[in-house]
Amino acid sequence: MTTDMRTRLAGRELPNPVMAAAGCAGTGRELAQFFDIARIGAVVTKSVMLEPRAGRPAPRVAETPSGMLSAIGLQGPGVEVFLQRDLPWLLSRGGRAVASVAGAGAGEYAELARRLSAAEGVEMIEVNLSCPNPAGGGLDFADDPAEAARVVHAVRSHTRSDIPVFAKLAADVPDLVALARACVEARADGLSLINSVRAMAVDPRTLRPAVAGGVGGLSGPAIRPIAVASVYRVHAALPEVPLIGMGGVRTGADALELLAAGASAVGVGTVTFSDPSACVRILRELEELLEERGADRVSDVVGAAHRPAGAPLGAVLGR
Amino acid sequence: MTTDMRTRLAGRELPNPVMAAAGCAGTGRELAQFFDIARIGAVVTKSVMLEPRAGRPAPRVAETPSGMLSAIGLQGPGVEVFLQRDLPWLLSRGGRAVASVAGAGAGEYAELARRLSAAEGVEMIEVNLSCPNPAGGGLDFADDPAEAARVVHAVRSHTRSDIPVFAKLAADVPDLVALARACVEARADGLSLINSVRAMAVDPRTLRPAVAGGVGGLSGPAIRPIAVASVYRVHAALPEVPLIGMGGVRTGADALELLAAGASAVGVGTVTFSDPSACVRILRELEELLEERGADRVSDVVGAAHRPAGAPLGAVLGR
Amino acid sequence: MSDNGPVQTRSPVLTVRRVDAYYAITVVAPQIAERFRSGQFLSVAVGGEQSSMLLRRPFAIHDVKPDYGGTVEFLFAVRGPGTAWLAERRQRDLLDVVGPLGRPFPLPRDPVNCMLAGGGSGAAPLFPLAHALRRRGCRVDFVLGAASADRVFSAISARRIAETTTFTTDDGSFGVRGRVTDALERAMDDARSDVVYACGPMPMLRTVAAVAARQGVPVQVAVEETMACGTGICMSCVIPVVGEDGITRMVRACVDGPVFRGERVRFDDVGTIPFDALGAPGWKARGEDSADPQSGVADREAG
Amino acid sequence: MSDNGPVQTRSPVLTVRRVDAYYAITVVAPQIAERFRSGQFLSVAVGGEQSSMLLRRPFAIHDVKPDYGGTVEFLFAVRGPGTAWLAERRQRDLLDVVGPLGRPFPLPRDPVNCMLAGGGSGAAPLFPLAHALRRRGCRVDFVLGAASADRVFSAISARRIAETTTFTTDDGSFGVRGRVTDALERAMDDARSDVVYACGPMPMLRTVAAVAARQGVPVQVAVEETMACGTGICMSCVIPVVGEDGITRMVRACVDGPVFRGERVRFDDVGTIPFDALGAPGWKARGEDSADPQSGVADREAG
Ligand SMILES: Cc1cc2nc3c(=O)[nH]c(=O)nc-3n(C[C@H](O)[C@H](O)[C@H](O)COP(=O)(O)OP(=O)(O)OC[C@H]3O[C@@H](n4cnc5c(N)ncnc54)[C@H](O)[C@@H]3O)c2cc1C
Ligand SMILES: Cc1cc2nc3c(=O)[nH]c(=O)nc-3n(C[C@H](O)[C@H](O)[C@H](O)COP(=O)(O)OP(=O)(O)OC[C@H]3O[C@@H](n4cnc5c(N)ncnc54)[C@H](O)[C@@H]3O)c2cc1C
Ligand SMILES: Cc1cc2nc3c(=O)[nH]c(=O)nc-3n(C[C@H](O)[C@H](O)[C@H](O)COP(=O)(O)O)c2cc1C
Ligand SMILES: Cc1cc2nc3c(=O)[nH]c(=O)nc-3n(C[C@H](O)[C@H](O)[C@H](O)COP(=O)(O)O)c2cc1C
Ligand code: FES
Ligand code: FES
Repeated sequence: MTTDMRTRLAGRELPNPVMAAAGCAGTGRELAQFFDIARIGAVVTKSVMLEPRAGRPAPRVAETPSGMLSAIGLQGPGVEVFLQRDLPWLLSRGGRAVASVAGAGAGEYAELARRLSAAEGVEMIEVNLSCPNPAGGGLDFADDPAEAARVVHAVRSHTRSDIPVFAKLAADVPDLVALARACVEARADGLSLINSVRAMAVDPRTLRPAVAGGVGGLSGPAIRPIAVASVYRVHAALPEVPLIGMGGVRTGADALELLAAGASAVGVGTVTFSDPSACVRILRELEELLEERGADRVSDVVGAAHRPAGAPLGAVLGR
Repeated sequence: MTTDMRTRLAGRELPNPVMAAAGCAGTGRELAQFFDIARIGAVVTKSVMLEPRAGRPAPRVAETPSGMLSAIGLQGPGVEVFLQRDLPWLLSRGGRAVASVAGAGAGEYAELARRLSAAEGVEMIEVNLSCPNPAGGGLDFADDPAEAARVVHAVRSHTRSDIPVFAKLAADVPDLVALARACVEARADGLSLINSVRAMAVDPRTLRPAVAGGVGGLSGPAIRPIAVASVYRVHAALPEVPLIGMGGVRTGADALELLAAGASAVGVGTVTFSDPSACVRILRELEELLEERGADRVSDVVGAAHRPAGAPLGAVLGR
Repeated sequence: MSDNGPVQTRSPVLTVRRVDAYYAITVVAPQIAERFRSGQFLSVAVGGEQSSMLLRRPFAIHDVKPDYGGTVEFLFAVRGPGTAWLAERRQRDLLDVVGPLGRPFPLPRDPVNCMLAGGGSGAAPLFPLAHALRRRGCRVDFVLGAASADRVFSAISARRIAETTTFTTDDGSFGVRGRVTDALERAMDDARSDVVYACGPMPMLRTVAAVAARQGVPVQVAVEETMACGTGICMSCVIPVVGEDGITRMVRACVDGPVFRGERVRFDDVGTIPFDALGAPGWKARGEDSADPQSGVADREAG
Repeated sequence: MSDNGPVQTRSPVLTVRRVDAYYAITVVAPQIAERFRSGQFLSVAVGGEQSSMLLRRPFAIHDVKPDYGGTVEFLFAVRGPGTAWLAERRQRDLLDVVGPLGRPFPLPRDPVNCMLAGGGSGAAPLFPLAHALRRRGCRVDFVLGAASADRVFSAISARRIAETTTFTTDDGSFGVRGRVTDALERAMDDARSDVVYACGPMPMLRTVAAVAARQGVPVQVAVEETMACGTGICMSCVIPVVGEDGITRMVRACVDGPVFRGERVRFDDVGTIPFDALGAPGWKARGEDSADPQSGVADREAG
């Protein structure tokens, strides 16, 4: 039996639920050396800012057990180059682009959303409310539901109405569910969970912080259980809100875990650094797992971990 | 050159900075089959409660990448059995006991502290404000600085004055530094950082939560970068407050990382499950690293990661 | 540290064999071999020093030999990444092994008739037990079951040791079609069994315990619970067991077991905290002695 | 997907050799061998599928041979757990390899005199380069340095390929006591070098670039920066490089390098974001074209 792999996110249909996560897919060109980017659900761009940005000094990364610490500082060419060079290239290859945006305040976010949604071919906007390592500090909107709501509201108001706006949140915020609710009340069409987790490593040789920024973001399989819990909690509180789950997805089984916790699509981030074709491998593995379980469509398993043990799920999945 | 391994925690001197963390050393008897428990700095007990407690249903644990998810629910025999059976045994073997306490409210904590500090041989009290999986819910004091302060204050007031009281905090709280400050203002003599991190796993076979409790605590090397960041942040804010750092320590180099971040002692938890003699191995490795670096004493490296790059630290460590 | 407690060793692999659907690994581990008594298990670190797999994998000890100062064998099915890694070991690789762990099977003082019932790879601990029983002059009979013929465990050695051997397979590809427990009652009658020893999945143990109770025969079961430490420190492996004092406690399968008297295990409540268990929500202490969760589970005489 | 871009392969190990303080691993990887040009590197996944080590380890490609359809060799020193794991590989093990990565050394059109300067294991990419230069009729001279004799890289093959070879060791245990850069100027004079190629630690590259500048000779350096992906997607490996347009950009060592024109690398500012770099805090855009961080770094003609 083949499973229908299409998934819907706030009215947008994607051919499958596996996405390349923000900041982990380059411009798309680099990954296209390893697989056809049209095959995956979508490519989320590195968070686009208004101006070019040099990011943080090196060293920017350190390896940690089953994870990676990074402090890139949102280096990027700015929205102009993105629109002129990167977006057209992605579209020319049949890629579906989700534009991630980051700004210094609600005004910048809104301006980015306006320009990006005016461009042909952007499928969705993802509002990065949670990057823990901007070079200049100050992106900690996500600590405050009111501030996050203000940004989301501004973005939604300036985004073409047929383009869904997803707010991307970190897990290590004072109250994730309250924050999620605030974003939804500010008319976010969905939520992306989670960004990397504030963390740090000390180089045991120099006894100095291992990345130049001191604190960085922890990502990779190490944080998967935190991502699963975050998706589970938010889905329990806001079952109608579509979620993109991410954090440490390495295999199809990991993707399935996030779907069962309540995500309708899954982002693959850090693992792409170690396995450049991870996205398509994970898609294939997920498809196999769903077929083994006799799922007719992806949505059969979305939120499965919330259903009471036994009955309905077991029935659907033929176990 | 040999390094003086003694460390001081709020006036208490321990022969070395390596402790067995709460809940990860059993009664001490089990570990004593693998090494002489008098050799390590201290044994922190499983959090003691007033009454016996059966904990959570099984399955209680699941493996995650470089980590473990657990939801034990503070199963234990209660303070009476602890005082009659476990504490005397520990002391008879020359072990140094740090009594961890957990209660349903400030009153219970205070009562436990009173009884435990009245007993001969308890070196310190550790107030577990942060266990994420009590069977009956409700131990989330740590989310609220005022509540945490109330507990710490009650414990301090009922604890023999020569016995230091450490408050143990989780990293995933709304505001760790504010919480730490509140505990210190309530007269905690020091802080233990960190407890396990709220997390979850879904069994990809059953699509149900992998531990019976649903949400559990993530521990092990996966969370070490979160522990390092927590210790670093709290030490930066409260440099005079002694810290016991823990979270994912697997090697002497990991212990050194936490010391450099600002801890004066280091707890070893989950890794003891996979390597029963981890505590003494880590102690030996740490000693070798300190000697290689020419450190005269442990305190030479405590907080080293906070010093400006180069000069004073380089001098101390002869690099 | 102690002379009969477990030890941690770096043990060279002597052989890795394929046996039907299983792998058998023999390691050189004199201290474990010397301390071993049947029913005990060992635990192996998997994936090497930089492994993301933090927890040891527990396996019943299947055989112990005096070669090379003392070797220990365990058998396993590849089930997930840990056992997949183990299956790739080769001679001379070093394994980090802790053992022997857990309480052994109690042996009867008299030469009684012993029925040994095992399901799948769970049958492993029954083989050293059978030898120990035979050395005591006991009669040994086997009922071994599995999903299919290639999963029936050590059929040949069972036949060699036992008076009678009954095989069951779910698909009928070997022996009787059905489950161990379907054939057990009949086999016990035929063998006039005085005591039953059983290892296998929890549902099988439950039925074996019920059959033995019906026949009024004592039964020892060796349980398999998810274990994080195997040494008694983490409290992850608990099951509800009734003590001699009649009080149910959540006891650790790794050190208080894995062998329990069948009638003491509250099989129907495994995976729950029974409301009347010591320390369950709402439970009230009845005195200091009974509040000791270890007391009352130490009895383990058989037969 | 593309014909000269990198590929990901599961490559069987052909040989693992000890060479003084180094290990040399040869894998069968026809597609990498076929695409390879000197200066490029590969990256290897370490620790197996369940490894806690998430990141690939980058290594310069040291040699490529046509055997078995195409083999690739890299050399490494054991430095941490990743290289320790690699050193334990044996024949027929499979390695997950991605390559060839990065931009190669530009080769001179004319048969000029080329000075190749390498420090420690950093010298690896100079050997295939030397062969390529010789095939073009260039004169090749080597200056190779290391901490001690056993860390001097492939001394014998250097002697075989080069017109002259100068060795330096920090401890004087082989060749001249001192650093590569101490011997370089003299060697360049003697060899009448027209161009310099250098690989090694950043401080060495800085000095080599300064020496070459002093002598008015072009220099190509291959840098080593910490790399998380090696494929250009993570932005972890950036260094400040001046483009043709005079604008400094934080460019990726893995795909925009590892080979750069020495005078373009702002060695003194490595590990910082220079205030005048494109997009640095306070920086102001001067037009759309210069805002493209890729533009202006594509020039890599040598000699
Ligand atoms: C006391 C005891 C004795 C055992 N003896 C044997 C034996 O002789 N032969 C044999 O083939 N198997 C035996 N098992 C089961 C064996 O431990 C598991 O098959 C093995 O741990 C699976 O590891 P994995 O990484 O391949 O599988 P995964 O399913 O990926 O393991 C993930 C986690 O779950 C745990 N786990 C998975 N299955 C089991 C299980 N059945 N019981 C307990 N924990 C489990 C693992 O230890 C690990 O922590 C025994 C288990 C116990 C508790
Ligand atoms: C383009 C390039 C080519 C290289 N070529 C060679 C070579 O031919 N031979 C050789 O011996 N070494 C080479 N190195 C260095 C080699 O990659 C490291 O020695 C190796 O990654 C160390 O891994 P480890 O796990 O043993 O050490 P650890 O220090 O434990 O590694 C921890 C992390 O730091 C990174 N890291 C450590 N050292 C370096 C380094 N010097 N450069 C970049 N990242 C590092 C690792 O990749 C890993 O992510 C090269 C590096 C780069 C960037
Ligand atoms: C190097 C790096 C760069 C990232 N850049 C961005 C970014 O620009 N915008 C964003 O929203 N998230 C960014 N992220 C976060 C990821 O999209 C993802 O949310 C997080 O890493 C968890 O997923 P993972 O564990 O699969 O990587 C970045 C992560 C990494 C490791
Ligand atoms: C099984 C288990 C039981 C624990 N029990 C306690 C406890 O009783 N009291 C407490 O304060 N912390 C408890 N902890 C938390 C540890 O002491 C430690 O803070 C945490 O696990 C992080 O350290 P680690 O990564 O080294 O395990 C427990 C942890 C585990 C894994
Ligand atoms: S497995 Fe840890 S107590 Fe039994
Ligand atoms: S290493 Fe990832 S961009 Fe260079």
